[in-house]
Amino acid sequence: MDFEDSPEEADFRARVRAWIRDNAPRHLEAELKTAGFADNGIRSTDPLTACRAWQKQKYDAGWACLHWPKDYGGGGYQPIQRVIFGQEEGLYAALSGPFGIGQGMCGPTLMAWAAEAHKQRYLPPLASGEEIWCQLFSEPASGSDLAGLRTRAEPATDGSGDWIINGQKIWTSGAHRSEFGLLITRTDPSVPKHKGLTMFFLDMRSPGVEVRPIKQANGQSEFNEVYFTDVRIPDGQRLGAVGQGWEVSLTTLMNERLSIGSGMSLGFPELFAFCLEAEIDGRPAVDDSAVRSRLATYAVRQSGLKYTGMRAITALSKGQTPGPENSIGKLVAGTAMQELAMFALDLQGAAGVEMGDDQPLQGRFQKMLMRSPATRIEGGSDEILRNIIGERVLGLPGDVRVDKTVAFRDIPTSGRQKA
Amino acid sequence: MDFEDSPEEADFRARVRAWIRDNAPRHLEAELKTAGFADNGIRSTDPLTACRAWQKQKYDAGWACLHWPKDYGGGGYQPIQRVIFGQEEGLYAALSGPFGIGQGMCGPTLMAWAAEAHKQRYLPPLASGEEIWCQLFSEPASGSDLAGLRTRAEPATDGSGDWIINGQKIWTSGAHRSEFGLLITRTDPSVPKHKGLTMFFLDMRSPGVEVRPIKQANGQSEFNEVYFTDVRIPDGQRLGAVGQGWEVSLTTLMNERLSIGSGMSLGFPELFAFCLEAEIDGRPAVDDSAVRSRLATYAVRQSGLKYTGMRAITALSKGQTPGPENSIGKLVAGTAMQELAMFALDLQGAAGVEMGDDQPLQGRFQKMLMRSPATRIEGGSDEILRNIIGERVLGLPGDVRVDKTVAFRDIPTSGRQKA
Amino acid sequence: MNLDFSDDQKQLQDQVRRFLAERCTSAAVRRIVETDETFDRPLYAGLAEMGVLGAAIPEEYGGVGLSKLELCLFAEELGRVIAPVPVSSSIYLAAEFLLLAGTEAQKKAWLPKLAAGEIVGTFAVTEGTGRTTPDKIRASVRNGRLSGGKVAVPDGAAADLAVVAARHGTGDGADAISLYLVDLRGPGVERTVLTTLDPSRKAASFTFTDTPAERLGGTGDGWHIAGQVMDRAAILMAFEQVGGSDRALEMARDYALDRMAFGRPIGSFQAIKHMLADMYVSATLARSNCYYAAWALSTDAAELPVAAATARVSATQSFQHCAKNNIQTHGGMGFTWAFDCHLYYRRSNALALSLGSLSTWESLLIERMRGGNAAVA
Amino acid sequence: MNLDFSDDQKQLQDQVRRFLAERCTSAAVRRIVETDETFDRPLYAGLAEMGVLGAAIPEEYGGVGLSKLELCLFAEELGRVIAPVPVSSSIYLAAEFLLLAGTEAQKKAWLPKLAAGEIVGTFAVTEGTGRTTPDKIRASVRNGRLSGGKVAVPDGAAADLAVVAARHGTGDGADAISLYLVDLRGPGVERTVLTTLDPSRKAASFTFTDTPAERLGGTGDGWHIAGQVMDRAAILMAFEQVGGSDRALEMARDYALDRMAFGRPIGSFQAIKHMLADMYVSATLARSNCYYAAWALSTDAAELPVAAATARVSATQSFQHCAKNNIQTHGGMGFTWAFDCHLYYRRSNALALSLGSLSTWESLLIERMRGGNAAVA
Repeated sequence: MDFEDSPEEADFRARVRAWIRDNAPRHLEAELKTAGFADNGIRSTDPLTACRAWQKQKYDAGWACLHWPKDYGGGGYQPIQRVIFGQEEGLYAALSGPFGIGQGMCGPTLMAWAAEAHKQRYLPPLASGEEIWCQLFSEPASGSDLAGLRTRAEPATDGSGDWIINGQKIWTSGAHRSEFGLLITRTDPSVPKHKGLTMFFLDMRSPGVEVRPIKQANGQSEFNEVYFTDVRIPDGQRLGAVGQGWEVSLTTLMNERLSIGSGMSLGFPELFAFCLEAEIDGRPAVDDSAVRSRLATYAVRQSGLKYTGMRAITALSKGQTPGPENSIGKLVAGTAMQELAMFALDLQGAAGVEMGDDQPLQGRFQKMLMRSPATRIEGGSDEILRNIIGERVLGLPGDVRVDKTVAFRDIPTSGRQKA
Repeated sequence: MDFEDSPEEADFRARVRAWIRDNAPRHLEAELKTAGFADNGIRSTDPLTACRAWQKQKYDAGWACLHWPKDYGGGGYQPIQRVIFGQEEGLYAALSGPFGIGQGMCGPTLMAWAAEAHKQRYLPPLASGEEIWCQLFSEPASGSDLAGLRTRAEPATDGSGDWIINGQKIWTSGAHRSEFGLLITRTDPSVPKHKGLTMFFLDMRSPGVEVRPIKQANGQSEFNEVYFTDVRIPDGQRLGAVGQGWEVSLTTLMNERLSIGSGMSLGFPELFAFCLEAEIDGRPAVDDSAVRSRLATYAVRQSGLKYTGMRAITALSKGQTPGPENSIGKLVAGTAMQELAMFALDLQGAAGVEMGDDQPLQGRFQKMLMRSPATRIEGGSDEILRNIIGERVLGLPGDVRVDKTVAFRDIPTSGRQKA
Repeated sequence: MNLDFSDDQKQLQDQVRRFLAERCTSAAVRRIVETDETFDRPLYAGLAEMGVLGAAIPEEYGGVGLSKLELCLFAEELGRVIAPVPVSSSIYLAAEFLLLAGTEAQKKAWLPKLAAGEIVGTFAVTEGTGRTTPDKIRASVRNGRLSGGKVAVPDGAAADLAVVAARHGTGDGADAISLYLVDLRGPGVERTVLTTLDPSRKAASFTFTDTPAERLGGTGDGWHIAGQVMDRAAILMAFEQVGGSDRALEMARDYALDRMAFGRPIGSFQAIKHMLADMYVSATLARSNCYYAAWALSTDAAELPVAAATARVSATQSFQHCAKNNIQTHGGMGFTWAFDCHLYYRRSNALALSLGSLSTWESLLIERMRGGNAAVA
Repeated sequence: MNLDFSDDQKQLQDQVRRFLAERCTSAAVRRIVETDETFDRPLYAGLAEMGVLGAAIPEEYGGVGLSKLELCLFAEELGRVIAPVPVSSSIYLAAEFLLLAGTEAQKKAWLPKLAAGEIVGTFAVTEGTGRTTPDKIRASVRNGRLSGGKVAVPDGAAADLAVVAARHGTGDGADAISLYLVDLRGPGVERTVLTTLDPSRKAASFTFTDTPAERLGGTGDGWHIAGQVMDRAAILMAFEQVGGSDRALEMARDYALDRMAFGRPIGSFQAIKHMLADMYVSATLARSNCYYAAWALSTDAAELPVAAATARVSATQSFQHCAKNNIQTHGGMGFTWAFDCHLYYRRSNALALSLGSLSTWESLLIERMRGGNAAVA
């Protein structure tokens, strides 16, 4: 047990460090330190332009998509080297936000399912940040139950072989700035739900695509609704066979879980800092035993996640696949962040009701309170994550399914008779 | 809103109070104050004899089973009067323990389903405590899923019309001291599970009945296993039609929920008393803010249950049926008692590991720790109670059932292939 | 034994519920949340007309002369629809201060206007982050003039009149604090409307500079009076929280009945069903604790301080619990601005902070149970 | 970066696991639980023979000379089977006291016997209910003779040798406390075996009357040394707790796979499935925190005090959580004496109290994180 790099790792780290030192956009450092939820902190210039510039710089130097093959614009490195790069990149990693879904999920899906010519065409600009991708999966009536989606793809009647898309997606992160999207559709409602799906990719500037930002409960807009009205997609942009969409989507989702989860923050350092400053009855809050008990509870969860992440990195470093431990990150962090924010505001008292940068830690706890409900839902709700842990990690049997063998169109769509 | 009796109630209370004052076994008072889990505290004489004596005294004076009709040995009173009697009886109510299941569950079932001659024969001695009844429902393979029971009742082949019982019951409280038992059996495994059940009552001294006490996790034995080997029951002791057993059992279970639940203690007064005495860093534990926070959490649950109980009594007093609020009592109390005991022992530190009467409050918290797991299971587990609240109170749909329409014998009995 | 409201009281509650169902729709709440409008004036006028505002104010001061019990039930209804009106500040607090400590002239001058909804009152005590204690009060009054600042004043955007806690002398003790009536429409008042967690009730900060201030209650009695009023207001606020809990649970249940996943209503899954059952449990405990506190309030019982703290702790826990799990039940839709879930989440968290936060009340509850008589303010 | 044990270490762990699977069955544990036998002597001898007891003791003192890392893994295995042997008292505590503070002669005299399992050591500090602080220590030594009482001494029934915290002088401070080695088989020792929550490890009370006692470590250093040893022991104990958590989760999962209700394995119901998922979460957090603490222990890092408190808090929470919900998963059967669930429940609650209880460690953790250096004892 040690926290040292292997000689090869140390070597790699030194190279990365030197390059970052010489190339990182240091003029943005101060702004990046003010990053918050769905906000990389950049104010002095267009945030997306700044992101693209850094991505392009990394790409040109061979540091983009480190674990992708070089042929497709990647670095051809090992997973552990990707981790090291991330550690050295530090706060500049926030500039990769707009490319995360495309590079983390869409890219691997293309790599597994697209034709060679398409990989050559689309992967390098995805890696360089010149083209941004989004993932068009969730729908208003199919969130946790993704396979219940209703967006239709039907063969065009003009004999072109094209597909005509109608329907609606939701929770599409970055749709408004994306050049391309990965789109899952229903091509056959007469077969069971998982059998009638087909995956495509499409040009987001196609006629009939309309993107509308969703205003969230906390007032921000990180996600979009995307409407499709007779949108035409060439059959060549199909990924996998007709009816194989569910299988293709599993590639994407597997990569989603790999990218989310490890080392998530639940806000403990901020709470600890606040409790050193805040007072209760004239003494530092951190001296109060009730505060200590709460702090300790969050401290061990925070460090538990941190060291769970390190165990995963250890596995990568040994060339192994990380175990299922990583699936706990978001589950632990979401709930804890919400509780922690409520507790921090409790300590702030009546004045804690105010939102804004005048508040302790620039109003961080107020923002956490308002953002944390989403953390408990996005990318797999608490309930879905517990199912996953129960079934895939512990090997417990799945729930009884009433929707797996009947034709999709015969699955009931409403829970009760409306008056 | 007030906490006063109505004039009629005040009148009744005065009569009860006078009678209790003149008749209660005061020589047992000190011992009754030491009552604990499954222990009424009586040491100076045989506990059951003491219980029977007080019950008979109440019966002779017309105070037994207050809400039963007078014809069957009851008092013919209203539910609110039963509550008032209980309040006035105070700690002597602990002497009613052995009769609780018979009078609370078996009696009402007989009243609803037995032939008139049987009611005349069996209810008065049940009310007077001369005959004790038990309830033979749960089985090793059917706890939460009561209708999954396997004890068979088959017609005797001798043409007598009698039934022959084979099988096993479990968790039968008081079986060892019972004269009679209410027994649910399977008479037809070829129909769906709820359809093939039949209810009987039987003489516990019948040949082939064997009672074995169960040693519990906490070392006590409150419950029994009961084995049936070719036990013969006359058809006249059938309650309801053949195949109507499930319906009959619902009468019993409905009464179980009425008798359990209101005003359950989760040990808050004891914890509060302990925290007044115990010290942390030289100051009373109750001054410690972490202790206060925990105390407050339990205090509001304890008082919430208390006033929920009072709201139920108010409904009774107005001649209404109490609402579903009462179903929360055991759910709240079980979990809280377990947490509270752990917290109390935490405050006791290393010395808290010792069981015994030398410990603070005569080792009450150690006993609570070891008994509380059972509270979370008996009479409907936490999980079953949440189902009940979700479905019967909030009107949510039941779970998907795979066992309701198939023949009982075709329901799988093992979760996985054994090696 | 009668731990329930009377049929007459429930009938009045029902009238208010029907009125609010019509007049205080989601759209009405959103008008206040999404615009600069400080509060729903027509709704407030309607409540005044129905006698909701004046319910517990004696007739001689322009009130209806019902009891606190009716006011508890009305509070529950206001909480259920998260009404964007300053009833709690104006009635539970300002009017109660006047009733408890005002001179005959002060009562005559202000109570009729508060009862009629002509003016809005509030209570200004907080000056900074953390628990408010006498030593934290820096605002002071000399020769009838108030100087200093107050933050997070509830319904401060709407208020015309404030009861202000300020020091009349030196020292860190409670006896250095007195209460003052300040006309916020008068000179020397600078008001900043704040962006808060809950824009349905708009708080404000105030800077006072030589502002005319008239003492309310005895010199040095301010902290003591405030404690008594806060206890009473906490009970009424707890009824608002119980109303909010109930509505959040109802929304979650309705959604769980309608929303389908995997071919079934999501309410048939134990994960959702049991979450809702736990919400029901906490809402029921809170309601029962509130009923007892209502009794204590209406009879001015010796148990009032313990009953108030119990109701407050229980109702705060319940509303926060129900509001957050209402969002969780709704999934992604629950996190949209378009759904009402966040309005309840916002209100639940804002109410948890007003009148002293949960940890303060927990500590008070236990202090009171052991025989002390500590007060919240 | 390597936050994992080596393959060699895991291989040793596996040997111990196989040995324990054979020798420390449920029946073996129950023999100790249900009889007056103080501990499983053949098992203890076997552990000595395998080098488990002497793993972290240098070869010159009769040990095997492996590192603390191996001992952590062995502790996990002992915890997994709730082994009814006094390893924690004799090795994590007594041997560690000698290694840290013993003179060469003391080490030579006792460590080989502890490593060989010939004698059993323990640490006697507690004198009454509540958190143990220096002022609570009344036992005292004069002229090499100990007088006073100790309660709840872990493995006190089995112990031959005790490290005793006693006062050498007056005053309430830590510097009045020194440590002494006491031969419990010698004169002036009265031992009472106690009935405890966890009869698989039998505690005892002691009364000392002019008992010969030899000082261990410097005069007045007792409290400081004890703090260091308790930190180290807490890490090893946390590994026992992690082993226990894992086994309790495994038992619950196996039962949930086999047990049928409503025609389905109960593990297919979300109520059970999610309960088990939460057990997995807390067990995983505890394990990761323990790995970090093992690193700190093996390198004697400056982070050790924080890492020890973190591991201890996390593992205590996890084992209590897993053990109680293992019973809940088993339903009524889980509450029978015949099923093993209660043995884990008992052990989890007994371990939570030994070495200082959860609230003490929570407080210590935060005190240490802010830069202090407080110790548990």
